[in-house]
Amino acid sequence: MSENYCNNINVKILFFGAARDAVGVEEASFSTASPASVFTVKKAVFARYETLSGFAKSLMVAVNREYATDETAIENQDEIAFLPPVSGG
Amino acid sequence: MSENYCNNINVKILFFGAARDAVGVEEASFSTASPASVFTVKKAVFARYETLSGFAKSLMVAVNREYATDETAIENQDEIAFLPPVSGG
Amino acid sequence: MRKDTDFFELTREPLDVGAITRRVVPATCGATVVLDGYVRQWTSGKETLHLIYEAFEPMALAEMQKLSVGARGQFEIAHIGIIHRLGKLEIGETSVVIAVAAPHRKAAFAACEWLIRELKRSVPIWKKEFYADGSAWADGENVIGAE
Amino acid sequence: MRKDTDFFELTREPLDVGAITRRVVPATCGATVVLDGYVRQWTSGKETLHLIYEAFEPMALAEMQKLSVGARGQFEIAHIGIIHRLGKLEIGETSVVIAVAAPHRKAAFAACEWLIRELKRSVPIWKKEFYADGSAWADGENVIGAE
Repeated sequence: MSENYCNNINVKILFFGAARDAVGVEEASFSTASPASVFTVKKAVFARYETLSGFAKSLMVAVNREYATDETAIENQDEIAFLPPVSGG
Repeated sequence: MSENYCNNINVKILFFGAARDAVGVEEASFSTASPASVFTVKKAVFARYETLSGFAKSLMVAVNREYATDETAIENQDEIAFLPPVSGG
Repeated sequence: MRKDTDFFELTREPLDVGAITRRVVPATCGATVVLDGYVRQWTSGKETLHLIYEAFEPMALAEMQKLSVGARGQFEIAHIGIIHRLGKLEIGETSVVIAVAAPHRKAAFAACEWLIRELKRSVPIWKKEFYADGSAWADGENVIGAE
Repeated sequence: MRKDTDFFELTREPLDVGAITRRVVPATCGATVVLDGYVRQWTSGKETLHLIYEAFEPMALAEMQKLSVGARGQFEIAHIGIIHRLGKLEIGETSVVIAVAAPHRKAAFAACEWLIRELKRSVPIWKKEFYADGSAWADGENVIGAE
């Protein structure tokens, strides 16, 4: 069955503001086995970018432009944004 | 003594907004014996301008550009303004 | 209590809200709250064609300044600007601008709201409304039931 | 819940507060409350030379629209306009304008105050401050102790 062949999900990762400056890139991609959650991605991202460690407590995550929690499930082609505390206004 | 000769006070009366339209003049003058209060002037003005009777309850009075009460004493040369309910803004 | 940077004016010229807002900006404040009052076309289903505002001008300016003293006594604000337009105003034109700058925006909101309420209660300015079928001086906000 | 007359924009051009304010004016409302946020020169004794704002643009616009739904759920308001500027801003330039028109000004004040507070909490926009001796991304208002 195709479901069995395609159980890997690929997501796009975006970094903004201070988080982008810390990792040095605006965008990255990440692959993992399904099922996966925001927590799966966070763990991998923090492991890949040590310079992001200072943001461990303050980063918010949006999945497909909606605020998400660690438990939010992610699917193939999702866009996961790492957002430092906002400071508009 | 001059005080005894000059115990008459002359005041200037101003009308605004709907009150001015009701009396038909912007300005009037009034003389009365001293001592006198805002109440003295109001009584005389309402007697002189019958068209003002609708404003008996709503008119405010300012003496020399300060809100005053019926009891406020008036002096020679005072400027007494008759103010309908304000509606700025 | 009054700051030299405050301003209280009556004018017969159109009001530029943006420019007025900017006049109350001090270098240590990050926000201004502005009340922009204007001539509304429809009130309780009746159409206004235009308005005329008149004032007891010297007293109106003095009362505006008194309001600023009252506002400073209650709220931590940096600058206040109040300008009311007089004369004939067309629909949609700005009649009054109250701009308040403060280090903390909460005080700016509270002061601006207090100032417009008090202006409508105490500053000797009158509005005459012109309709298709006549004209009338507006009732004040002291009237029971008015906002 | 969203009205067609509402607007939510991000722009790299200077903001004209007066013109923006006027865009939310319906014919049945008599007042607009406007929050004009701008680049302040001094913050806690430190001088800012200029700022750069950046946003996660599609999400920021979506969050602004969500705020309007939240505001309409709580306050009786007619129109809402929110525009945030992005890119490099000089001292004194307007960074954000929130304009709210309502039949009753009390709701306009309350909604405008709520909208700026929530915008600072949830809309993905970031401010980088440039000083004589360096630069830093601003802490958000979620930080304990911030207004």
